[in-house]
Amino acid sequence: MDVKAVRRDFPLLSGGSSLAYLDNAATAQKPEAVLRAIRDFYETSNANPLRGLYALSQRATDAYEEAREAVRDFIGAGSAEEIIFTRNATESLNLVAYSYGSLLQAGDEIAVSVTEHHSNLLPWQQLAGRTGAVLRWIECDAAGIITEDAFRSALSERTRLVAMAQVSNVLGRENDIRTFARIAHEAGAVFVCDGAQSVPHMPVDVRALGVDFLAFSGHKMCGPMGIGVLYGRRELLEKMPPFLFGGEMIEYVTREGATWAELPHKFEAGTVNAAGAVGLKAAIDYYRAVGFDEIVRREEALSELAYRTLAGIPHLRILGAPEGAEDSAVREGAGAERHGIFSFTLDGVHPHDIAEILSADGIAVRAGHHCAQVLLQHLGVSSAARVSLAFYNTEEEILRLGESLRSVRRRMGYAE
Amino acid sequence: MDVKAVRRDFPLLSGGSSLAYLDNAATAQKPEAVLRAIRDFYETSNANPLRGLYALSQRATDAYEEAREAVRDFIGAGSAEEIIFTRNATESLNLVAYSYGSLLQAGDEIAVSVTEHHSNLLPWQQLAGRTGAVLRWIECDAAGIITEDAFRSALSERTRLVAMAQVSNVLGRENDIRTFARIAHEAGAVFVCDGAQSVPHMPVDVRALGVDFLAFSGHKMCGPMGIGVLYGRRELLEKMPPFLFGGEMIEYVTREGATWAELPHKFEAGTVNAAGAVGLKAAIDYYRAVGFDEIVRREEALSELAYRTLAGIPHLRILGAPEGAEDSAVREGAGAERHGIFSFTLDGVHPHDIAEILSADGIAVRAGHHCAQVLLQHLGVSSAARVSLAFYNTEEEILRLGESLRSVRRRMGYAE
Amino acid sequence: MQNSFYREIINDHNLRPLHKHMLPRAQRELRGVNPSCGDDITLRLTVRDGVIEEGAYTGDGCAISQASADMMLDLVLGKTTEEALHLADIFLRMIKGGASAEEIGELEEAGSLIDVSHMPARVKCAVLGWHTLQNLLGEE
Amino acid sequence: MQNSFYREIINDHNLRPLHKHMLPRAQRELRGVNPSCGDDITLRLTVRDGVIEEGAYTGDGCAISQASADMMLDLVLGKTTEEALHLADIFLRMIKGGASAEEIGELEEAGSLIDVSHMPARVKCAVLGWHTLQNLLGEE
Ligand SMILES: Cc1ncc(COP(=O)(O)O)c(C=O)c1O
Ligand SMILES: Cc1ncc(COP(=O)(O)O)c(C=O)c1O
Repeated sequence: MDVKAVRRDFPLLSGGSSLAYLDNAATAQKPEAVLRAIRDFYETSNANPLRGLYALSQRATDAYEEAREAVRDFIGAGSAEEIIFTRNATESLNLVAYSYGSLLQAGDEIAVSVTEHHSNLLPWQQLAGRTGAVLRWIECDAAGIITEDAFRSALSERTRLVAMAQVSNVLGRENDIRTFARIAHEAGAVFVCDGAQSVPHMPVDVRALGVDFLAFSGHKMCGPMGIGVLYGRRELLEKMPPFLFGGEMIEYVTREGATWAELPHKFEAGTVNAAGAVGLKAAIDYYRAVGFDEIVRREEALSELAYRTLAGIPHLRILGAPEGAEDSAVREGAGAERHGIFSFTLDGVHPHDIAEILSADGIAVRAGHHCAQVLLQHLGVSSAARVSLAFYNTEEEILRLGESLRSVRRRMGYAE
Repeated sequence: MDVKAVRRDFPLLSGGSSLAYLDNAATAQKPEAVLRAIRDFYETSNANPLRGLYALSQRATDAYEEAREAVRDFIGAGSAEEIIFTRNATESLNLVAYSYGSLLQAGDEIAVSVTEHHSNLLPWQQLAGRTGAVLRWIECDAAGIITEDAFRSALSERTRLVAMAQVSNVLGRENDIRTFARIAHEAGAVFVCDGAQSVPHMPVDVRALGVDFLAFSGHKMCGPMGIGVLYGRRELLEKMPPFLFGGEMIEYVTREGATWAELPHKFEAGTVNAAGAVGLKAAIDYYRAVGFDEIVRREEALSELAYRTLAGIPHLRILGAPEGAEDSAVREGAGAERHGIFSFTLDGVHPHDIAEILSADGIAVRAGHHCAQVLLQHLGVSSAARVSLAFYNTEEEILRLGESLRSVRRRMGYAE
Repeated sequence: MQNSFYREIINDHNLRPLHKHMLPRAQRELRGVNPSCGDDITLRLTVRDGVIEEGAYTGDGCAISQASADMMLDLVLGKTTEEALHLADIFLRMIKGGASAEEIGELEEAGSLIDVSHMPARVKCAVLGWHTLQNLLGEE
Repeated sequence: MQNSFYREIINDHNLRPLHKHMLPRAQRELRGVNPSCGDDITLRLTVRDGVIEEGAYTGDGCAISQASADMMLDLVLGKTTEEALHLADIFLRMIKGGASAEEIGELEEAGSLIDVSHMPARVKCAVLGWHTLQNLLGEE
């Protein structure tokens, strides 16, 4: 991959700023092609889709439905009716919790892993509270790994739903979704996969994985803010009640009640974010143009370098890594396994201070609980700094990160 | 107002197309300033707002919170914490129905007007179904007017919530929200105002109106798709449980439960649509630059012309207008009262055929039930065509509409 | 396109339908509705020995939905239910853009609705009667 | 800015705090927390005849939160509760950009945290101790 050329596609990265943007798990930067697609939509096709009989509305509808088809294809869904556009992954997961969740009963069990982002944890905790279902925790080990044993021991014959991220936004570890989904199905449960951190970084095929639901956000994969996706298996979506109620999701309304539109419209109440969907399609097209294989290879290489760099810094502890890993001891592939996400602490320095000092050096990382307080409690830390990479990052940025991190303790007043 | 100059601000309108876009109640066109603001955000400030310690995230946060402040100012709210960004008006109304609605009990009453858009009707109908609350209908007369008597007779001492649009998306009539909100409060109910069709067309001041909640969409006021607003009175928002659960809306999370962030974040789960909010602010700024008074005056003048034009067309019946109104008999102001929204039928021609023929003439109008099936049932029609205006429309477009409409029956095979 | 489209056969079938009336002795009847636009058709048939002997419709809706139903009845009256289903299949494929010129020929006048394949918003209108026919005959 | 900022007083108060310890005979104690970043402070005071005679804190958090609490105790020990509340008021206004140079002078070393007024993400850290003080003294 010609990274220089790729970076020129991103106005924010190529604008002469020397910022090392290493907070990609929070949100990704947008290529020119995405910005142009949004503008093009508004300049040539802006109308309320789905209902207008005039040509402009038809163009808007076509653009919107082509975006749905592009998403379907991107994640290997069987039918475009299984693709629901939402605002973000959080809303996608809440949709399932409210709608599919309404089919649960007291005593049913919901299994959630302790590594989850709040967006794939709170909806289930709340659902349990509303329905009297029991929340069971799938534990991870000190490395953040969920073993098949741990998984099985959180399930019972009462398990109705399992929720798990494919890739953790704190540890970067990938769960064996295919196996877990199969076990969940054997137990009679549906499997909800949070793909917020996986879909942007690896080819995801919902049918190959065998998941029942998949949620992800456009903004984390170079698409615009305000657009997210929920994939759901048709049989499930069909038996689920709608979540939001309003325009475009009905068939008939009377004073007494209503009947619902067909999929996917049943779940898309109100005016849709067609420009957002079009922007997401442009992001998918961009991934294709660069080459998803290329993207994965490059992110693996950057990940390896980042792991080695971080592991070599004194007093730095990578969350979920063996105690005292040292530069030379880093096993090949140990970095790539983390999909570009590394959370860490530095002895004696609060993560906020780390982030502040790196920011002064023009390096953007995140610090805090990363919306995963239950995981951090489990790992025994209250907060951590996090570096997260994307294919447009450079080796030089990672080396700068390393240098800057090496200086932090000194700049905080420690004698190294 | 220099309409020619204004139209040059809108790429879609000035691109050499001769389309007469008369479906503004569905969605509005976007000025260059809005498109530029969205792009600027992504080019200079794109990061996940609210949590980053680095400068870019701070810029994103500032841009997002400035947009919130602009909205607060635009609708006269007391505090920016009372402004919640949603996806659209539909989601805003669903938020209230799920969250405030969870405080209702069986036997409580909800009063909803028969003129409502499905987005301000179905959430309440569903809420009643969930809680055992009783849905009471506020009736309108044949002209679509809701009298104070009709309003009072739908209320009782058990009324807990009243939901009503300020302007109907079918009839264009404005309800006397200030009076109705006062009466609702006297009855001990909260007042939910659907401002989707009013906020874009008249200065709305939530405190002057005395409403407890106000919902509207950015895309209907020249802002982008994918961003909406819910205003709520602080005391109410504070006692309401969150609606969506996930990142950014919590204080503490443990395995056992969670506590919530302060307003407005408690109601904004997941990554926010900062670019959308920034686009909405640009739309507000654009309204200011053109002058809201100017906009209102111009829309009134266009409305008068449109009413006169439509009323003069044989076989055409304007919904909610006195039978057989004729050109010369049109009372001054009768058009302006409709805020640019006119729904009508043409004897013997289905509205879809009207819209199709107008579309062939380059005129975009809507046909169907306009997401107001209960109102159409009440008025005894199954479908209608609708013209809806914005300040950037021209007199010439309205005259073209009139000419085209006059030809429709002939083109459908009638001997005039 | 739409202009001329409305000027011809459709307007004729819409304004002066041949088969829009009650059918007191109908054996079967079925209602078909397009909720989004309010097109509403009730189809009534008498089938004897596998042949559609009588048929008519009543209802309400746009010119395309009404004319399409009228043309459909013109075509299927006197045919076997099998032939009728075969023609319905061709019609539906034509509207989706997947029928051959030869097949479209079999549809006679109803073949003129091929223009609807370029008017996605009207597809539901055009196919309403035909779907209702399929459901009615499939009901046995 | 942040570079030099960390190099000076803050690091000193963070690494070698004067008042970070238990206070066995404390009359009052209150915990203050910034959930979003995990800053966590427990403030303990002994007040006699309206004067803050003893004070200390324990806790955990970023340099700014800890140094700010340490400087605060430096400043308010020996002062009346009224004076302490007055100083807290100035500090909070300073962080929001609304205190005069003269007022900031009253804050002595804690005045050096004025830089935080340009670091919105750190405001919560800087004010944690002071808010806790207000709540503790306001509790009477
Ligand atoms: C009166 C009224 N309320 C609510 C809505 C819903 O707005 P949105 O589709 O943007 O959620 C609309 C627009 O369709 C409307 O006209
Ligand atoms: C694993 C994971 N799940 C869910 C989310 C929520 O995504 P969003 O904020 O776009 O809804 C995130 C991102 O913050 C995430 O990292």
